[in-house]
Amino acid sequence: MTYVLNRLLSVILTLFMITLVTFAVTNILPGDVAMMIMGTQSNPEALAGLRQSLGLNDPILVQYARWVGGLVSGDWGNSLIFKKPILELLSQKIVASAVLVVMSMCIALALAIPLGVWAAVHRDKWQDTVSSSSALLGVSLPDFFWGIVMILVFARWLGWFPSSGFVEPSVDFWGTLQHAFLPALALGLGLMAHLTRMTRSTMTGILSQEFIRVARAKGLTERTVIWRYALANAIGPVITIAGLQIGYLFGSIIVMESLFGYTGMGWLTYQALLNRDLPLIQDTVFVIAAVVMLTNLAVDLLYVVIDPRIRLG
Amino acid sequence: MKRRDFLRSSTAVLGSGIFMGTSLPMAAWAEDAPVSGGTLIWGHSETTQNLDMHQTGTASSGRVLQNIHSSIVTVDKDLNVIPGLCESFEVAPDGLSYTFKLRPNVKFHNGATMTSADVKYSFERCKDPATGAVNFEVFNNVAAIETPDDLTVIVKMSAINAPFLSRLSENGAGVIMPVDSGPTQGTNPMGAGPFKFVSYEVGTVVKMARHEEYWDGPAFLDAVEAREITEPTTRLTGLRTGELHMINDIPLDRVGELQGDAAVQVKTWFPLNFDFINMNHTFEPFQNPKVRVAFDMIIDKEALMQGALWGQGATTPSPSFPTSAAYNKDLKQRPQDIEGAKAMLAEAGYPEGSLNIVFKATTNYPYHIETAQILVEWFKAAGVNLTIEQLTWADWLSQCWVDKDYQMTMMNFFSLWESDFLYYSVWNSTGAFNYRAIKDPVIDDLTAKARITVDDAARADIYKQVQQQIWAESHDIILWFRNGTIGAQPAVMGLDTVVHPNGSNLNFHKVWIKA
Amino acid sequence: MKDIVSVDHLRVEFATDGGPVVGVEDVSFTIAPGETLCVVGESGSGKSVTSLSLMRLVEFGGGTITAGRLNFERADGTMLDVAAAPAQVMGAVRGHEIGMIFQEPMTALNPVFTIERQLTDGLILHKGLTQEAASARALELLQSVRIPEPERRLKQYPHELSGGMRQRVVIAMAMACDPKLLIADEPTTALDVTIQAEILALINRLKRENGMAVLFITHDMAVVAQMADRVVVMYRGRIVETGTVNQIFENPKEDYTKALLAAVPKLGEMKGKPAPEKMRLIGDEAARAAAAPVKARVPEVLLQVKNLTTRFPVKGGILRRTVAQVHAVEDVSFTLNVGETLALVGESGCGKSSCGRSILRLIEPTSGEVWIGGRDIGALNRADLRRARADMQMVFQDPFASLNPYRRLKDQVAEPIQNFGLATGAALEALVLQLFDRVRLPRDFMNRYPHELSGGQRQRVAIARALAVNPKLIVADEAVSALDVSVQAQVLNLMMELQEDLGLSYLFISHDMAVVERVAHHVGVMYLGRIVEIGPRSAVFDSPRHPYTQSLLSAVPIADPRQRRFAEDLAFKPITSPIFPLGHQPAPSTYTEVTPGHFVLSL
Amino acid sequence: MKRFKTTKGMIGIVLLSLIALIAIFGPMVIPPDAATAMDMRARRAPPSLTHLFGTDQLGRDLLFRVILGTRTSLEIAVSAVLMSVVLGLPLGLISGYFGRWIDNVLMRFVDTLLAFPALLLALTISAVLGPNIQNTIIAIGVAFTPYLARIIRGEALRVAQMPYVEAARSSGTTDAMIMWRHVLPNILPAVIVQATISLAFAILAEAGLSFLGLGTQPPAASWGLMIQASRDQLDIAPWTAVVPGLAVALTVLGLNMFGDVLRDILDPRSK
Repeated sequence: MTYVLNRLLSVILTLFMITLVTFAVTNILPGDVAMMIMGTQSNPEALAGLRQSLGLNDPILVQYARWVGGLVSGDWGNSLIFKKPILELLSQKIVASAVLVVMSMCIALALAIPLGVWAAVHRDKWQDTVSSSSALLGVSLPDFFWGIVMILVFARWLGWFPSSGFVEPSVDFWGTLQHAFLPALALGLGLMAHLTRMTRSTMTGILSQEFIRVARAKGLTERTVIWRYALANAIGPVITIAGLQIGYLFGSIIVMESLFGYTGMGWLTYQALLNRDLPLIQDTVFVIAAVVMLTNLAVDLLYVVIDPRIRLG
Repeated sequence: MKRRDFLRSSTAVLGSGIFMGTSLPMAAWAEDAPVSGGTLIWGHSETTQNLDMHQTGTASSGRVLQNIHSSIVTVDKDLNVIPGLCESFEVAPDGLSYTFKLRPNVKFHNGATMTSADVKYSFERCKDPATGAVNFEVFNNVAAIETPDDLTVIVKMSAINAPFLSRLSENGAGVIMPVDSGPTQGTNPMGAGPFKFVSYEVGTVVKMARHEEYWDGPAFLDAVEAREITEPTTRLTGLRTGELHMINDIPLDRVGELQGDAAVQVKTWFPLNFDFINMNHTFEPFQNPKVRVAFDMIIDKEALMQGALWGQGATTPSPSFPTSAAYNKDLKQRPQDIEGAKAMLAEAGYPEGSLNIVFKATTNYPYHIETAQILVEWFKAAGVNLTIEQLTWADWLSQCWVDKDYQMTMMNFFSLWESDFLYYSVWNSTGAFNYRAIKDPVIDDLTAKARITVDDAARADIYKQVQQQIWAESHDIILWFRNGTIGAQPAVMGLDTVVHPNGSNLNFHKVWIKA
Repeated sequence: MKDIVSVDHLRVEFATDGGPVVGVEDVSFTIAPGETLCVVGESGSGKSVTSLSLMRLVEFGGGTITAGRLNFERADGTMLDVAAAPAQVMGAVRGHEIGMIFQEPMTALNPVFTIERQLTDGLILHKGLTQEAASARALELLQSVRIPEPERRLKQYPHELSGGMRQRVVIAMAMACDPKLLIADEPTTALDVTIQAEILALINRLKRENGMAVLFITHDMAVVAQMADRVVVMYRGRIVETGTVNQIFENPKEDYTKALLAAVPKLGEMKGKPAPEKMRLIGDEAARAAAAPVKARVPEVLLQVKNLTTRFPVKGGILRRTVAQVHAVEDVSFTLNVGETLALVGESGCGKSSCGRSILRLIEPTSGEVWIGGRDIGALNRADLRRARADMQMVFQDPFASLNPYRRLKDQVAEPIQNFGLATGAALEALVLQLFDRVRLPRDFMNRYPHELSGGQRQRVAIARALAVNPKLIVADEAVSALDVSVQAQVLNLMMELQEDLGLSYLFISHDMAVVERVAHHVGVMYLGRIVEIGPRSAVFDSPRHPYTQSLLSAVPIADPRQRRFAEDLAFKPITSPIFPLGHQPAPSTYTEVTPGHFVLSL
Repeated sequence: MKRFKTTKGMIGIVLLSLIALIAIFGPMVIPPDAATAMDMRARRAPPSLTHLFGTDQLGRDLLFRVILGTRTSLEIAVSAVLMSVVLGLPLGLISGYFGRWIDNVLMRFVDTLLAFPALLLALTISAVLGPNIQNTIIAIGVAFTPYLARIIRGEALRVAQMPYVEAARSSGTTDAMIMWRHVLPNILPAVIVQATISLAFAILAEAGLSFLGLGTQPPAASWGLMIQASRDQLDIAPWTAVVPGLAVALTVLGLNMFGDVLRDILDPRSK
């Protein structure tokens, strides 16, 4: 319990630093949302009016204090481009991204674990090379490339999945999953490479341990030894590494969600950034950072559940 | 977020789009009688942002909201201002008051009947700076709004504002909202348009349903779903797989391919906007007209249009709307003459290899990047070293538009602007959109003179002279008019009614789906 | 009686980067039912390969049985050639008819499964038991290996058990299906001496009760003497000599066996000798001189430790505050004279290493004074401490880890000299050369990297590095524990020789009572951070007064088959935790002087 | 097994040398302007004898572009990774070696960077410093630093526990010298392996950044820019993606195979 509180404290500290950095960086960005709303129709007079009505003219420190105060008190402000309470936007979009992230993680693990185990069992043989090369191919081309390939293959040519869009899970959960599948698959391919590598090295380490020899000496079949005895030990570290990839995933969904019109946090962040919607940028960045760190925390806790050594320690 | 056009603005004279062509799988569709029913699924190229018609500046939101709102006046295909929610309008001889007679029994989506109070409310809301309306300055000279009875509105002006009516016909300023609906317009837009707002999932879809009591008769479609799909390939795929009935903004390079495809119909219209290359007049070399003219001579506009627009447009030496009286038909673009350009540059003191120019192009318009790349090759041949800097839209706006921190760039504007607005704000030295810092006394004089010239023909003549001067001095290099595009399933009917005369808005009132 | 195992001309090869390498060759032996056969040899002798071959587990390590037969009599009386048996048959034999225990109890159990699951899966697989029946049998097994609170243990995970208990569980696992043969591969090497005694006794009892044959693999001649009926001595993949335990120990025929036996210190053999003696080395030039005892010089105090206490904080809570303390070293006082060796002995966790490191301030002591040559080490500032380190050097246990794999040996030996600016350029080179000569390493080793050396050679480098700055004190922390016996003897002799020549003082930290008896002038026995008994070596070894010292000595296996000690079940008092709550003030150590210089902690 | 490993290493070395040769000499060998010359009659031409790898949307020869792009891509990737190593090494080394509060402070800082979206960073850099290759390198280099720092810290932490570090300390070696002589050489293999992997990611990161206008400015060529440009034409001109994609894939493969060999070369144990 103290361990959890400890971690939580460091998360809060980091989040505080994130607010500082985010605020500084977003305020360095030239251009503002008033300019984006007015576009090429803007003239100085009109811009000044709009800025005033959007509250962009307050001193920086006042804006920062108001923002952080709002974060704490639950008043997260309004998006300047969407004219909606940010909290409302975020609560919708985070569900979409959660579905996507979880799904892509599942896909990545479902591909990476067998591939990594296979490579570890046949270490330094051709199987190992095939496994690592195919994993490498996944990272040799950017996410969006795989995204478009998915759209062309599974939506256009095979017609198995919708090419784009998003359905509220509360309306049609099955539809949400269908819409999430292709972007999740594309993301999963990118993630897979790293996870395969880690599974392989973790499994290699485990397979050389004494208890594996003991298990074999007990007469257990190779299948039991590898898929039960060894994998049960590998799953903890692999999940921990997978958890650390959540940050990377939240970077990737920015591109992928925009590509698939799958409007989650990534899409929202991108819109906010492109439109210089500072309150929205700040809140999305903050939320993503918080989610990333809380997931890492959750993964650590999950590890405690999986691994009895830490459970009581 | 790409290809965002900003239509909001200002102006007056609206021209009708000239339909370039519709490629149709079947010739006989027009003979079918429209049937009612069905939901049209539209793959919208952009993200709808603010749903409040007054506060929204982007074409994307306007394109959708156009179906929810009706304007007090609008334009016909010949771009004449015609009554919309009013039966008639009248301008006092002194030009200081406008009288609108409203249509009786116009129903808002909430069931209420429109009265003069709603009009007064809408105008005042738009005028009030606290609203943050992007068109607030349309009402700058409005002194008072009187409502003698339920169906009469009199707008009193403190000074003459000739383009007032034309600018009211723009969707932002002239829309009528029910009294006190302002605070909820952002979340639940309400007006008197052919479709009612149903729901909006940010970034995903706007759903609209037929307004049965629409003053001009109910629409055929039960509902319209505007799905927001910003990625061109994805949008195109959606049309091809049949997930979408219709998409707007077909990537220009794909129009030819789709026109050859019997499974979809493609509609293109002309013109959507014009593009021009800008040279910053505060940048030393560009203060010399010879350099600007030489630069014009380096460019083969037709080849550039074929290269960057894949032929989806037409070159023009003038930015005036092609059918407008002000369009100077005598003007011809300079043909490409690289040797001549070299000579002229040398004469201007810039021999081969001495000019290094940075061309800032925004990734918001991918064809600008292609244009720039083609230019680099020609300029290289002419001994000018052009390097490209790609900017996001926000960076372009802040660097080029506001801070004028660039040497060369390019931009596009809607073609439909009223001449005064167009030439005064863009080329007059005090113009609001003179981001090139052009200071040409000839143009300043001409544009000022036009403002006080009452005779239309004489005014048109003055603007022709302005065009001549822009061309002669090569203040900017006017390139072309660009086409607008729509792709649809063969079953979607009434596509020729969908494009609003302003060339950007889409109106689904008369669209129907064949069973 | 028919042999249960007969190995005939076994040859095992390993595929390596450099082509096939022979692991063992021409190995033949037999095991009769109910007999314990010890295979003994130093590292690389092929003893483990032999045992793994019998289980056909050698394949998983990249080995292949390329020749020979491995006949095993199955439960139904048929003979099975393990070398040629198909995988399924081996699956039925392993864990069922042959049980095996391994060296590392800490890693031999799957950390994420309960003890119960690991005990029952073999039973379910081989005996077809239901989960309930298997669980019941598992409980019986735990009882038979004398694990306290067996019901509770079933539900526990390996990390909740001590090393000794884990090894009992491993044995229970191996015994689960009543195998006819138990293979024990260095089963006690990683254990403390008292636990080793318990485990050896347990194996003896189980063998007796079940009539099992045991194949016992070890490097430790003392354990062989205690356990074996017959002995196979292996060297470099081949059998050197085979015989009954008495033949081997009393009348070894082969030189290698003789040398091996000579290098093993026997507990008690120093009885009545006043000073340490060098190890006997057969056929070594240096060995002849070795017979002379290493005498201490005129007593002159070098190191004086007064009330040294070192506690490690146990952090916890939100603010990472210290919530408890490990009392690693608790009120320890002693003196060490110039040219003498003080050995600190004790089992793992007793604080002997922490004590050594605290003296050198590699860890900061909590309180107490350390005087070396009239200087209080504890009072020095960082810069002075760094300078003072020239007087006190350390030799570490693991010769593989204590040398940087990425640096040439000469650079590593030269580093301390450079640190203190003692020499540069040619002078430095010459100094390093001298040091290599001093520890009898060939000069051409200077440009080599650590991996090119054997363990013993590396430890010589480590000693050379420690000698580089002419220290007065060397703390040798288990400096020879990781070495094979013959190498260990050589290194010990080198250390004693250096002591003689240079007047070095050693603080010799070790768990090995037999080695300590050989090298130490004085001995301190540590238990739970305190010295429970300290005095001249002969006093402590010959008339131990403290109960802990007594039990420790009684647990040491003696390399003499006539002095067998582990027939009956043994149970020593488990060591309690040295963790105390914050603010706990233990009583000061008070001693009773039983004979002059021989102190015993007052109980 | 040895032979297998050696072959793999040889393939890696051959691949990388080939790519390096192309990067160094490619731009000199191909006709000047060949990579930017446009042929409007052959836009998106599939691979043929006239255009071996086909052409792009402006009718430019992809073979020449991919050759020209090799240098740019490698330049960006190598410089960015070097930068992240230069920044991450001291961070990770100090954090891992000293531990305690230094580690805590530095790692909170690294956590902050890790949780911070790279896109925002890239946008800021491009907006404030301008879009060009140097700033792309800065953006990628800074974005990669926290990952590298974390890995180096882990390694340093491991090495700092090794007896040879304690041995060095006990023989009076200063902390700075211990880090330099003992910790650094021992973590270097891990750093190099991580750096080779990062190189691949850096090449791709450039593709992502050119979407925002950062990165190589057209009409110059880089693999990332080429892949990015293929985005809207993947279904009708797949070769525009396959050609640069293959270039990246071969480089990544080569780096990976070479990485293993390099580790062996650096390790005195394998000599």
